[in-house]
Amino acid sequence: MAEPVLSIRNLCKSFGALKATDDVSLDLHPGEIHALIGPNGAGKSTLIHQIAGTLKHNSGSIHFMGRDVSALGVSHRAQLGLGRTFQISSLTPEFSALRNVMLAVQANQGSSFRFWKPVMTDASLKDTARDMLGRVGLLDRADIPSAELSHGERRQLEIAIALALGPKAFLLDEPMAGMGPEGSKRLTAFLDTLRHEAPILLIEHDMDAVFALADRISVLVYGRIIATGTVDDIRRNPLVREAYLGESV
Amino acid sequence: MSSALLIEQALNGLQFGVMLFLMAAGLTLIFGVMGVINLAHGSLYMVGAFACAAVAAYTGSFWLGLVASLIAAAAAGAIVEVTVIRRLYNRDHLDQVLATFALILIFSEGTRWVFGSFPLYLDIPKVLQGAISLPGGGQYQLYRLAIIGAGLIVAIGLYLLIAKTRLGMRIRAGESDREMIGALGVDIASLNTIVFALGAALAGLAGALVGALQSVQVGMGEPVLILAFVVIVIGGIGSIKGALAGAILVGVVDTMGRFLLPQLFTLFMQPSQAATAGAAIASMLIYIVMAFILAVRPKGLFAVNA
Amino acid sequence: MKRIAAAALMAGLTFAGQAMAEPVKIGMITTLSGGGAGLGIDIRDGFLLAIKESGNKDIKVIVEDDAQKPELAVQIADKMVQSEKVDILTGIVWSNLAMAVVPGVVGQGTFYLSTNAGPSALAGANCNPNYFNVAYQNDNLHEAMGNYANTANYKKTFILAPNYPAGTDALTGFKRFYKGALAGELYTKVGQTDYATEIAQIRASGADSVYFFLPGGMGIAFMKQYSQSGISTPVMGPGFSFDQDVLGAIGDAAIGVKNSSHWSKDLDNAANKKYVAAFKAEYKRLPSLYATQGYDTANLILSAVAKASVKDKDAFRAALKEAKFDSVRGKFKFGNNNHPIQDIYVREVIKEDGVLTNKIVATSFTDHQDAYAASCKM
Amino acid sequence: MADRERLVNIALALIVPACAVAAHGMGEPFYVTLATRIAILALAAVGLNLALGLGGLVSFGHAAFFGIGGYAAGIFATHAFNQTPLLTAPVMILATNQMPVIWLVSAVVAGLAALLIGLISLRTSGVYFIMITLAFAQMIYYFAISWPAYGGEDGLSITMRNGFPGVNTLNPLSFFLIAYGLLLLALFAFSRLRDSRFGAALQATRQNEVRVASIGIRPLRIRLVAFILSGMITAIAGALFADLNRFVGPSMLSWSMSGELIVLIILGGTGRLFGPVAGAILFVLFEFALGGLTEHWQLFLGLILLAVVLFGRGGLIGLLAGKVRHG
Repeated sequence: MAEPVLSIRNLCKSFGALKATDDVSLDLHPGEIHALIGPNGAGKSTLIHQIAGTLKHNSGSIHFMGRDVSALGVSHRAQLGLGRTFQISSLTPEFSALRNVMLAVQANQGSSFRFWKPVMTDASLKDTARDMLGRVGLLDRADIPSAELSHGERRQLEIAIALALGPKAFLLDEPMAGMGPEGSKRLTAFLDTLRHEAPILLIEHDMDAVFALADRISVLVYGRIIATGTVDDIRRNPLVREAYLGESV
Repeated sequence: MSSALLIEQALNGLQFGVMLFLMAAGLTLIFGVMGVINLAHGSLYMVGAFACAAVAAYTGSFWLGLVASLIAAAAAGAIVEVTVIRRLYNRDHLDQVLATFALILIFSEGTRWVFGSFPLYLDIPKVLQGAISLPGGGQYQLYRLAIIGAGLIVAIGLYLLIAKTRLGMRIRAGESDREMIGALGVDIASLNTIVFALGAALAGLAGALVGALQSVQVGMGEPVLILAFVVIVIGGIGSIKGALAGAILVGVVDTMGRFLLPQLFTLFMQPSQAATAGAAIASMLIYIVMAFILAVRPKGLFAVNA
Repeated sequence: MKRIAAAALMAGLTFAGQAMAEPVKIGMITTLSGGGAGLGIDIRDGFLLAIKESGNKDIKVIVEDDAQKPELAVQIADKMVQSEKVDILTGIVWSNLAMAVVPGVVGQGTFYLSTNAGPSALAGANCNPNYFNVAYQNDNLHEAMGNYANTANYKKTFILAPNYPAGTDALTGFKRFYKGALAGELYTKVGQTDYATEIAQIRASGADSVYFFLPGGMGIAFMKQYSQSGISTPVMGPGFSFDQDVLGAIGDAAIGVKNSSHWSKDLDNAANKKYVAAFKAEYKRLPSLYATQGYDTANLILSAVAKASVKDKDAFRAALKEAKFDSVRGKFKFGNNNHPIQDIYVREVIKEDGVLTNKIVATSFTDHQDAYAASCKM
Repeated sequence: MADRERLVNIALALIVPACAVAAHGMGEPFYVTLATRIAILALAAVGLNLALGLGGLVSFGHAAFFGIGGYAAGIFATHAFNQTPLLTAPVMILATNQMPVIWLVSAVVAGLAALLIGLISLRTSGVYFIMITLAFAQMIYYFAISWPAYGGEDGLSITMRNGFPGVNTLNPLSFFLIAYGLLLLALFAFSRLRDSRFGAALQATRQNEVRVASIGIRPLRIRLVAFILSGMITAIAGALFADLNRFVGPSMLSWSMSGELIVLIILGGTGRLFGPVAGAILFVLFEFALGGLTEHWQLFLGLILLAVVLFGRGGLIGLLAGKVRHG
């Protein structure tokens, strides 16, 4: 088996007495979609925060592209190729959708210290950004300030931004949340193709989407991974049925 | 130098620190609960001093003046909160800075309009005149000891208030989650007014206590305000404990710097030069200390929500 | 737009003969707001009192507030010189403001008469024929006290001042005449209001006397804390730290303190008696040193206006330099650098009818001139 | 809307020099001086606007940079006038009275100061940043007061205004044109920078720091560079201000000066290209008009400011041209 793109070993994080992440180990292999599911409050977003670097873990290790990134900051990890979307859309609200993506293209080109040339006349930024918006189906909303986009459109924009980074792995935190059945279906189809660009660590509540997409699933309950396996493994796992699926499906 | 002098200077540093604490505690409380930066806090200090001096001159009693200073500063604080600050909670810090900067101009000129341009007289009360003996043969002024005592009582009182009372519980809740206490049915508007008035009263108390030592005049609040900023930045904004630690650190460092640096410089300079050079470094010392502390701990010694 | 205090409006009557005279425009820039406003208000009140008494309706005084900011003072000075076209500027309280304003103003050929500030830079090499100081050179009062310390037989004086040029100048001035030893020399932070540290050092030094220069609120704070600390070592200070504007705030702690001044309320001459009475009648308070300097400056201008047209710069300059006016200081004349040659007295703070004030107890210098006159090439 | 803002900008750009030229023609040099003051304060505020308006960095210590520029001008002018070298050891450095050199020195020194202050203060944000910048400016202020070599509290008089190649700077209109030219240059640079890649990153950092970091841009570096550039522009304005007043003193470093620079920006409109110009016009006119009306003018200035913050959001430009639109 190929070297995992992202490899997490024995990760722990606690807030006071609360163990938000309890000895979590997890791999993300090239070409796969690895879904992370679990009830609300299981610590899924906390885990994403630690992988992205917005939270520092207490112990354990995070390797990305064969490199220990534990000591690196958010922006450094992003530069290495972690493309992340946020559970609650996090955009630059005054900028149009296009400029949000252009900023990501600019970041990907590694050239923010240019002081003179207007970005709006910069074809290398604008064209790439428009491509990305086109891919997520948001091109006709390119000039709308992101604060004025609908909830679903902002989710799409998040993905366009992640795409623009040309990442080595995607961290998608509930991309379908609040999208409606039609949008979810389209996004599911889109993510299915995306896995060939880079593997995806997917947190999602929409079980139809998870079961349709995931190569492997890890189930997180109270900060611990209680099971990891294929869709069928997980469906059959009694622990999971008891702790999770039994309640929510 | 004698040990008596050293002890006396250490007490002076402590007294200065305690006075700064009274200012800083109000500032940090207001910031912690409301997220508001109040530049006009120095003006409330001035209001306290003027109220105390005016009432003491009229009634002949320092103690009535002290009560008046608490009432006047708290009232001024409450009025400011209701008319101005309340509109700024959801604004960014920039608007708060500008509005409270404007309040400084209004308070300073308003006070001058009412009280005239000449400094007012305020003396320490009869009971607290005189000095007590220190171990080692030194003397220390009773009134300054009283200030230290008053400051420590306020510190304990604030601790009890915040740790043990309903109001304190709400303050703590407000610090951690402003929306939540609204959801719990606490009247945030009146909580804010009360906290602001409390912070103002502390500033007014500081103004009155210090007014008896120095000159009661327009503009007396701003130098203290800036020192109080340094204190809460060092201590950690929003932390009462940090304000106390920061205030005493600043008080002692500043006092000892003024005392020891010129003497240190005489080791390798002429006395006159050493005096000016030492004084120059001493005047910058607390800022240098602040820079070092922030370089190591950007959020201060007792950071809230680190 | 501007506050015009025309003497005519105040004095009422006009005379046909005077109506022919050329109007004289005087710009007064002084501190009327903020913590230092008391000084500027006294200067203005003293100045306007003299103009009013003269009944001269051709004199127009424009008063503006500099808020104790040098940049603002420069802007107002530019406006007054370039736009209002004033003939004479006056009124500045503070040395740093004077240093910002005066060189530019006199460089443009306008007269400047100082009502208070007397920085050494303007008395020595940078003296200017259009610059007249009607108050004192900054060092004078300190020199007088240094001289007095010898007379009082002090051998071990502790001296302190804020750490800025006026402070170091002050202590240099004191040391210029003081012959004893120093128990200590301290420079405090500008704007400092707590002197416990310094007072502890004074106590520990075994000094037989203290001399301090701490203007404004700093001096008030020092004196209160000094007296509260219970030290009995005698204190000396320059007159402006014990003048009418601050004595009320210091309180009884000031009683008995010796201070130096070129003027005192009890100076025995007719002009002074008339002035003190008129000032009290007009403003319901006792005049201060600052008010006196404003009053003398106005009278100096009036005396020159009577002799020469202000448009004839050379004649007017000569008339100013003659200083033929009834100074409330008794005698007054200018040295080569247009700074006063005058007597400097030692006063003692007393309580009189329940009000703190000063009385003269000695004369420290007779016809004293400043130390910088020699380096003025004029 | 954008077109209306452009119209307002053009009007503001023309009104100041028009007044200056008219005043010069009518033999009223003071009003030329007043226009110069507006131009210089606007230039200082353009610098602050870069950090504050675009970057959201509420620096309450920009007087430090303003004063550094002022002292550079004052110190060079003094040495050039007395024909004494600036430095004799370790290398001999001669002073010049040429403004371009002085501006360069001001900018470099202020840039270094901004680097040091920024490295410590930019690791924090919000109220911390406000107070720390204030505290550092106070430190420099106290240093200037107690540093005897260049006048301390008394400040430094500039006997001869510094020169500019081929221009008589003593002529008020010429000096105005220099200051105004620099202001236009700074405004042009500001507008280019705002629309550049750096500007995009800076504005995005203000709006959402976490988002910027998560796409791989380090907010600290962006802010630090903005803070340095901002300090450099403000320092050049400080050098001009000292030359205008023929004086520099610690009051240029004082905290109320920092406050006034913020006031200028808010009066004009935060983050708007011509906000500083509009703000400087308003502020100087207020100061000029109110100062002559009453000795309690600062009270009324305070009330006006308060009204602007509470009710007049967006400043003058916001009033005239509506809200900001980002492309």
